[in-house]
This record gives sequence, C-alpha cells and structure tokens, in this order.
Amino acid sequence: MDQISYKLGEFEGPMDLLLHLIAKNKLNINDIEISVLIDQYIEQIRAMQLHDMDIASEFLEMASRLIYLKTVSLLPKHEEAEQLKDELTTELMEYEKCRRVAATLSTMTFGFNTFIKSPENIEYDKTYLNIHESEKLIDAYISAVGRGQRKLPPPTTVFGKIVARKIVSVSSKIVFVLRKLWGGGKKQLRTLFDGAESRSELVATFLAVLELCKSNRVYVNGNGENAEISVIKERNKH
Amino acid sequence: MNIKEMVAACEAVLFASGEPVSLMRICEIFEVDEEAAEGVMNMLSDRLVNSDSGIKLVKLDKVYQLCTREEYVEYIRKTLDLRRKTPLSQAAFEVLAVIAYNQPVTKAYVEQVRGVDCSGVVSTLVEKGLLEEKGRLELPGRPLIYGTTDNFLRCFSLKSLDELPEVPADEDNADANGQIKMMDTALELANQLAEDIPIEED
Amino acid sequence: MNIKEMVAACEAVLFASGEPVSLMRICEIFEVDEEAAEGVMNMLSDRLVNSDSGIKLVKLDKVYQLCTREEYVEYIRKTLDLRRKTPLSQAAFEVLAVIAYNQPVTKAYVEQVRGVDCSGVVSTLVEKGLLEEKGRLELPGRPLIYGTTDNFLRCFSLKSLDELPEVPADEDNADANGQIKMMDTALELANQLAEDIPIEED
Repeated sequence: MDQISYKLGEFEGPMDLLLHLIAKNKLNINDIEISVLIDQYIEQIRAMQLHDMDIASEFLEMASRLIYLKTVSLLPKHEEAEQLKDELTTELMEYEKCRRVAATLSTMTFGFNTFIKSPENIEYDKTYLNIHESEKLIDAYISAVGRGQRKLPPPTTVFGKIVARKIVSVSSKIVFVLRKLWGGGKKQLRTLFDGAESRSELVATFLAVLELCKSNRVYVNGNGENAEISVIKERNKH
Repeated sequence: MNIKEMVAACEAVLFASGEPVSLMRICEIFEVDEEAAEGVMNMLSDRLVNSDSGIKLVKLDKVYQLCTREEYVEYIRKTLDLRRKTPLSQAAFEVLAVIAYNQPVTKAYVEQVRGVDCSGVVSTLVEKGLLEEKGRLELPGRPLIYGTTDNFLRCFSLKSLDELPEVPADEDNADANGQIKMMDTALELANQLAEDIPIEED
Repeated sequence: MNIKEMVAACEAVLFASGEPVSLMRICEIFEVDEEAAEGVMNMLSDRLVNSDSGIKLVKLDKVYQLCTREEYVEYIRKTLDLRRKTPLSQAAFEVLAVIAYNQPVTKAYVEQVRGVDCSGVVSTLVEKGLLEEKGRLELPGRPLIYGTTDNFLRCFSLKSLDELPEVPADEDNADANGQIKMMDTALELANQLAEDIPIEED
C-alpha cells in the first residue's frame, strides 16, 4: 500500500476513515465494493498497530463489524450481508452529510470574532420570587430520577447500541411480517405488534418493518399512529 | 422620557446586563408595547452604526444583545490575551452540525451518526454556551436532550435557526433512488409515531 | 487605520474587557504613544456624549472604563429585579427536587443522579436563595452539602419540609400491564428510532 502514514488522530473516527478510503478509491458510496473497503480498512488498522498507536475502541469495533460483514458475504445466502451492507451505507451517507454541513458551518464562524461583555457587577437581591405548586417538585424529581426511581440512570450509550446493533431476532421478525402479509393483503401496522411478549420483540418487529421498507419489500402508507397505517405487500414475491 | 433618552436607557440596560435581553423584558421595563420597543431597538442599532461605534446591536430570535464589531477582533484578542484563531475543532463542528439540524437530540444520537463517543465534545460545547440541555426524552434512562443556544446563533451570524444553511445537495443521491424514497416513507412513519411521545421542555 | 476606526476599536476593547484598561495597555495594543492614546480616549468620550449614548467613558487616574450613565440606573435595577421572576429552567427544577427530597446532599450526589455536571445550577440556586450550604461531609475532600432554605418553602407554598408532596410509588411497569403498555413501549422505541434515523429538514 502506498501511503500508510496517516495518524489515527487525523480521523474523527472509523466512519471518517471509511469515507476517506471510499474517496481515495473512488468508490461509489451507494454501492460500495465492500471487499476492497474492508481490506483497506483492516490494513490501516494493522499499520496503526504496527506503529504502536493507541487505537480507539471504536476503530476496532468497526473492524470487527466489517470482518463479520465480509464473513457473511461469503455465505451462499446473501440476505444478511445485503442488510448489513445497506445499514453501513446508510450510516456512511448520513455521516457524509454531517461532514458537509460541518464544513459549511466552519465557513460561517465570523460571529466568533464578536465579543460580548460580562454582566455589570451590580449587587442586588437575587432571591427568587415566583411561587410554584409543590407538585412541580414531584414532576421534576421523577424527571431527574426516572420512573423506576433508579439511583443511576443507565448511560445513554446503551440506547445507541439498541439501535446500532441488530437485535438477534430481527430477521425472524422479517419472516413473521412477510408471513402475515402472505397473499398480498393490507394489514394494520398496529396488529403486527399484537401478542408481542417482550420489549425486544416489539423492537425487532418495528426494525423488521423498517428493514422491509428499506429493501422495497413492503410499502407503508397512512397518517398518524392510529388505524390508518397499513402495511401492503408490494409485489408477489413468493 | 423622550425617545432619545429611551434609546440611551435601552443601551444602558443592554450594556449592564451583558446577556441577551428579550423584547418582552424591554416592554416590561419601559412599559411600552412590542412595536414601540422594536422601534427603539432599531433606532439604537442605527445610531451605533451611524456614529461609527465599535459596538453593535444583534438580534437573535427575540432577544437583543450588544457585542463588538468583527473588525476589531485582533485588538480584543491582544487585550484579552487570546491566541486561538480557529474557534472550534473539526469534531466540534460535526457535533454542532448534527445537533443544530436535528435538535433536540440525545448524545446517543450524535454518537450514532458520528460513530464515536462525543461526551467530551458535547460538554465542551455546553461550557462554551453553544449548546444547552433542552429537557429529557421520555425513554428508559431519561436521556438528556440538547439543542443550540442564542450564543450559537450569534457565533454563526444567524438571526434564527430558520437561517441555517440548507444541507448541501448530495449529487450522488439526487437521482431519484427508489431505495432512499422508501426509506423516507419509513422515516415519516417513525416520525409520526414519534410525534405522540411527549418531550419535556423547559 | 484612521482615527475614527481607532476610536471604535478602543471602544470595542473597553467593552469586551469589562474591566478598567490602563492608558499604557492602550498604547501597547495600538502601538501609539500616550498622547495619541489620550487623544483617542477623549474623542471616544466626546462621541459618546454627543451621540446621546447610555454609556459613558470614565477616567480614573490613568485607567479607563466604560460604564452606564447614572440617570439610567433605575432601569437597570428594574431589569435586575425582573430577572428574579424569570422561571427556573428544567435543569434547575430537577436539581432542586433531587436536593429537596434527599437533603442534605453533596453536589456529586446530584450529578450522579442526573448524569451531568450541575455546579452552575447549584450556585445559581444558592444565589436565588433556594438552596444553602448545610456543612461539610466528613469524607476525603470534605465536600459541601446542600439543603433547601426557608425561601424554598415559601416559593413552593410549604409550611415545612414534612409537607413535601410524596413521590408516587412506582407501579413497577415490568409486570402484567398488558397490551397498552406494550404499545406505548413500541411507540417510545419508534421515537428512539426516529431520532436515530437522519431526517432532513429544510
């Protein structure tokens, strides 16, 4: 490889590195040649390791994700690989958009050249004057501590992961949704959630619907979260 | 009190407060209606310009604030002993971009888009007064949600969030890609569902 | 730089620094001699007077400072007084509630519960007379502990802390709440998804 002289610090994260590689290899972001990308990414990480650099866990996480993607691409059935690739593509496009906006913002920093003044140091009675209902305190307390009155809320990263990572049963739910739509009729979206037994099942069903939308297999139409939402099978695939 | 005095008094109030002062506050202080207050503010702004003042009046959403004119930045930097030329890091611009266009959002959302942890950057931006807490999301763990501040508007010379530049067109995806359209429908749906979830604001 | 610009630049420097600036410092910043600097300062002072500004230049010994004109003090007082009526932010309410129900507690405790730094909020609440220091904890670092004040009781119409409304017991949403709760959960998650999926706004 020609130039493995980058420092990890030059990249804002694994996504940044991936976009760099995509640009460098003139790959089409909508249809990435995944094997090229993966090889180069791994090579970068290796090079960094060789240079004894501290590699942030995010880079390693992405590496393992890519390796997994490459592995499933080798399987005779490509469905999961396609899904994972779509997911990665969407994320990359989104991050690319973020970078473009950031670039625009960074040209608009003229206002940083203006300065404001600190407030005059005038001594005055700052005692709070408003009167509130004492119930306001309950709301605020519940808001701070949470409904379950946990002492410590789980870190927000937990939620990133729920969505970032596929919950194992999504593919089973895709089958479930398609089976429900067998024959091409319409169904109320809500009914897909009937009989769900756990939170993760609900998540999986919802993700399955999104996945199916994404891959053009179902069509969602209607307004509001109520009755009008229906799921239609788009084509007779079976 | 004649109008000239009122302009001067407003200037004194803005000067002393340092922080942005809302139009409503001005109305309360001087016991005038919004229109009159706005008129006074415009006069103050004009006078500052016409008298070649080093200070200008900026309007952000519905608040007003006095600040120095850009052209004198160097002298102020010299006085205050400030060295830094680039105001923010690349990471900071990215975090601001995600939050400005999607606010209010959780840190987890920003991390999701950028693929890296950004607690540090977010708290720095809160310290710099560019971001602030906007409440919590009604979700387990009740994550905090963040949005931009009036100071953000001032720093990026925006009058309001409506003036945020459009997301630059994406040539590659512009050609009607069915895939993306479908995704949009799914997004719309998710969005509609989301609308019914209360978000607490302060 | 012409003389008008220099006057404006000096004004900007004095404005941004907030504190008195010495003549010597002005000379350094603008690379002029004392006489020239004094000339500029006099021009600035005159311009402020002639343009009926609410701000004036004060000279003390060889130090200069911008400040508001005395005749407008009343309005500034009024502004400050009105500020006392600005309702608390959501963050402030949360900090107050956490302390009210668990007092006396350290700032660290509140931060642990809320998951974010809240030094700023705590000191604002102390200033507003809603919280006060209640001593120190006998722990390494001897952290301060905080509790609520009599003014807090007044603001929430409470006779004593015993009257604090009870936080409703949590009806442990894990068990047997049936379909409706499940759907709520799904909607909440949909919200989360909506948040995590890019939505373009124009």
